[in-house]
Amino acid sequence: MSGDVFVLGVGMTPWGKWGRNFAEYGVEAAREALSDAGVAWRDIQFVAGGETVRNGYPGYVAGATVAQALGWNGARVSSSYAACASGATALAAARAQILAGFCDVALVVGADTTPKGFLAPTSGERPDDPDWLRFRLLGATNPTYFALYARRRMDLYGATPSDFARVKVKNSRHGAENPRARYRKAVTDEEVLASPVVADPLHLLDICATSDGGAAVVLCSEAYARRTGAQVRVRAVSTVTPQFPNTVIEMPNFATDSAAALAPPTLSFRDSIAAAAYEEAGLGPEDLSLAEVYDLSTALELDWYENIGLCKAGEAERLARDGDTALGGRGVTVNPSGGLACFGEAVPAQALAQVCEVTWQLRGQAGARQVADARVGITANQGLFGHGSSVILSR
Amino acid sequence: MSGDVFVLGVGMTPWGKWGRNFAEYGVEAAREALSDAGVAWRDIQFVAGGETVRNGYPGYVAGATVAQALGWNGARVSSSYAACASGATALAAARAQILAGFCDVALVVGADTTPKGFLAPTSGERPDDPDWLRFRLLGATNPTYFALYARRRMDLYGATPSDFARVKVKNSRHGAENPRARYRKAVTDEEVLASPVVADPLHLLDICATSDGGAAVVLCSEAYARRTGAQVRVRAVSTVTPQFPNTVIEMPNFATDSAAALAPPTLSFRDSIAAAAYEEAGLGPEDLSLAEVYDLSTALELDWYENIGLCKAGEAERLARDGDTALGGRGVTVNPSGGLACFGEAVPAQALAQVCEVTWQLRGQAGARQVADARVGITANQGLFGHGSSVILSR
Amino acid sequence: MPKTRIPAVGSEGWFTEDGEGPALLGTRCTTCGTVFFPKAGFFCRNPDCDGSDFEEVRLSRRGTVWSYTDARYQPPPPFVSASDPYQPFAIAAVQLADENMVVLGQVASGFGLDDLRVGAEVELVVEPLFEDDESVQVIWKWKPTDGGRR
Amino acid sequence: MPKTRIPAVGSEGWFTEDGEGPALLGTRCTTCGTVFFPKAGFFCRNPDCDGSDFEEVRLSRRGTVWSYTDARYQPPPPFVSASDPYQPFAIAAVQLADENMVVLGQVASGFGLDDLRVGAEVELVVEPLFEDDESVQVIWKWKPTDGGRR
Ligand SMILES: [Zn+2]
Ligand SMILES: [Zn+2]
Repeated sequence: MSGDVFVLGVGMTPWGKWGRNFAEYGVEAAREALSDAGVAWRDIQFVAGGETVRNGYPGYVAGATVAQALGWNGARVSSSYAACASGATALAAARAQILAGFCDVALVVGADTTPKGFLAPTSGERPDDPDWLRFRLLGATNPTYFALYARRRMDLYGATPSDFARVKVKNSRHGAENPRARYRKAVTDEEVLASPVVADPLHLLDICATSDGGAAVVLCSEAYARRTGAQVRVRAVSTVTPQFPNTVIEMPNFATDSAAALAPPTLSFRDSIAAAAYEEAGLGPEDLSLAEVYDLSTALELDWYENIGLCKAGEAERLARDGDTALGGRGVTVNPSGGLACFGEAVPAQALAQVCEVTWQLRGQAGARQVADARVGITANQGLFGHGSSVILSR
Repeated sequence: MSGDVFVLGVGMTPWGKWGRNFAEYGVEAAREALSDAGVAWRDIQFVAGGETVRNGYPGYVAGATVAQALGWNGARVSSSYAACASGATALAAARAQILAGFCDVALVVGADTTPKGFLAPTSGERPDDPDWLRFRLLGATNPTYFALYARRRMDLYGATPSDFARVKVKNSRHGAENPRARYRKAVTDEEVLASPVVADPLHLLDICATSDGGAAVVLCSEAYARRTGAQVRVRAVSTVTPQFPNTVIEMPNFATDSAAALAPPTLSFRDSIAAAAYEEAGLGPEDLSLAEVYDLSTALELDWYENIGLCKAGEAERLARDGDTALGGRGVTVNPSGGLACFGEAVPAQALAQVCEVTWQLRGQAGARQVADARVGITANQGLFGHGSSVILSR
Repeated sequence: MPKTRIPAVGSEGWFTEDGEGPALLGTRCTTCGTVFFPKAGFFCRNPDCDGSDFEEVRLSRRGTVWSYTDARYQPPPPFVSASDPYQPFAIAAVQLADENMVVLGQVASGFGLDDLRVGAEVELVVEPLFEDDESVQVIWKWKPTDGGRR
Repeated sequence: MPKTRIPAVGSEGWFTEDGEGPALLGTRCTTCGTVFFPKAGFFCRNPDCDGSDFEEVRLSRRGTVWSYTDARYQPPPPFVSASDPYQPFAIAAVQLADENMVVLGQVASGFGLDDLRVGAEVELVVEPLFEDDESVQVIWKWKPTDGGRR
């Protein structure tokens, strides 16, 4: 391995719901990242795209679609799909190309345009597809799974709906300072608790929306970074899969694996995602300044506090109550961007948007949402079908 | 860059039309490749899947789907889509992970199950999708494009339908000796010319079918290869995109780029695919023993002779007439496996199936279709939306 | 003419209502003993096992609630509502001790959130999921054994 | 009531039949002069150009055949056949000199393979693609200028 790779530039569209073609968001983010990096498009040697599955062929080949829209320059290209971790998988692909010596500078891009309402499987009768079956046989939407995790926190750890609401209040305050956020209004816990229950115990304001948006990252080799003065170092990109038996119920499954014959692994899948990143980086939770975690629901953000090692199991509510994870709090600031609570999901862009935020924070460019003296940041997310990712950046 | 990577094992299902779930073909091929490699599944550290877009979520996350079916082992995973080049893109991803030092041994797998008849876009009204539009506005199927290239050879170079048929006759003789081929009957040029015309000048037997199948490759680092005695070296994996303006009409486009403002590149896109591989390998056409090229049509195989440098433009018909590219001929044997003519397309598996065949040939394991003293082999293919690939292997 | 009672499309062979009562049907790898639901029948998904021979097994009819929730708004297609207007229903994730696994299911008709808590015992029943013109499509559901209302 | 004549769904704004006659409509980047068909209107796809301002242009009405073929069997949906039973039609790829690009199109009704050869001149016409209950959906086609039959 020839050292680390560096973040040379980042770019992100404002998140929203405009109904434009996904490629336009991708190009807009890419051009901002290229400009931020000071790199001409002609000089990009590898393009890694995170796919969106809702746009036919152009979405499946997002890397090529964006490369063509920027103007075919002969770069090598890849398009990756890994549900919510797609952006990180694309980042891992570009990092490996650079470290393998095939290129010095690569563009990673993800963009999506999403339909209104619940994410649902594509149409047609597809009883072979577990994602189709869970809707048909159980009526199990994404919030169903989030709510199961939330209820378990209540019955096991004494969490309350107010604890969940507190996370939304915190993130909405952060997002109010983020010009790229879609929702920029600070909300109160009364507002969260007064919003309709979608899947008990989660209210509408506990659950993230779906959005349009694009994010892009320009990565470069260490040698290239030295010439250009790039400071943000990629310390780890974890894209691990579960170990059998995976004993936590996960979208879109009907059941967990059985642990009747083989004992479960020491770490749960969600714990193992960050653990692999820490191991690769040679860092731990004690080194963090901030974390961008995948708050598909407020309660899930609390799970992540434990999964990335900010506290022991059952202690996340206390961290939130004490304001430790809020900007200016005593602990690691979580979701200074405002998180999914303020952005909404744009699946292939999301893991890259997290990397953009950490980069701005490490560079001290986050304005009113700046985490003081940010030195190390982690991202964490988890998608369908055994996809999770965690990226650690430092300056 | 830390040296080359090696092919440690290969596996392939028989091609056919059985309607099983694509993951089963992938697992079958993977298990054969692991067994051929002498590697336990537990020891695989990275899984790169080529996606199929016809199977909902499980197909989009083919890498994870196959990893789960083999039994979650915690490996890192990626799923790539690049149309017909998907398998090669997955190979490139795994190679980079190894060369970057993230793993020693990786599994690359592609599998598909395909509907009968013409490949067609997924259902629904999708006028934003160029692949939908070409069917709706032009009635332009895949054979339409193949036929345009074929007719051009006739009017420019004096090619005849018999020249095209000759390619089918050759490939059917090769495939008759391949136990994994779907069509194993040697056909005559009379039979080709008597089959119905699908898209003039191409007959049904000039055009490849769609098939079910899976192929897998186990890659390893040079150090690992030294310990295990693996002999087949990956010299190049080209996954270049076009350079603007791309002046050859390509699926699924309505028009080429305009060369009114910027002159076309020196090499056509299809020429540049193999050229990049030769450059990376430090080898040329004169070093080849065999080639596996993407014979979507018989006439297209003739184009490839020129694109990979076996002859000058307009000379491919002569090569075929002289039998140079047939087993036992004077030149580089092309498609000793029987090619798509005998297999049919199983999109995400195809580029890996080519690598499997070249590996068997270089190891001297190809039985009655063995190319004498095979030392260097190339694969070449091209898919929709600027995806092409070329892999060079040597022993 | 009475409507046919059939397993909901996609769940054929996933459960039974035979003489021994309702039960989920899984498979067990004869090599390592791992149980799969829905059925596995190709290769064993225990990464240490290369078994490919499976026997059908009835899963435990009783288990304890791992967690639970409800669906206050009608899920999008392919979900089909059993009633018009839509009526919310509860969903439980249930831990089966012998199989050491958790299985999701809707909660039996007439029971809701107030009848559930983490750790409570439930048993398997088979009930209608929805009706179409020809048939009543049935599915497994979880029913509190203590009659509900904690 | 006569049916409305409309551009085939998806091809709105791709061609015109105004006073100057039928023509394909593309865009030209005002920065570098590159022409795009179908229209580009976002960012210029010339990798050396960062233009994002475009003007609509009429493409050349005449060109020469780059290659041609036909469709002997009915293409799958979303293709809609103009006739029942299906009638094969020809397709041509046509080189436009000024724009230095090749544009595909069906060949005008009444003309077939025997009317085409590489290098032959064709001109643009607008003709029905198919009809539905309310409308005749029209599309551009290429018509041999020499009246066909080489
Ligand atoms: Zn087993
Ligand atoms: Zn321009």
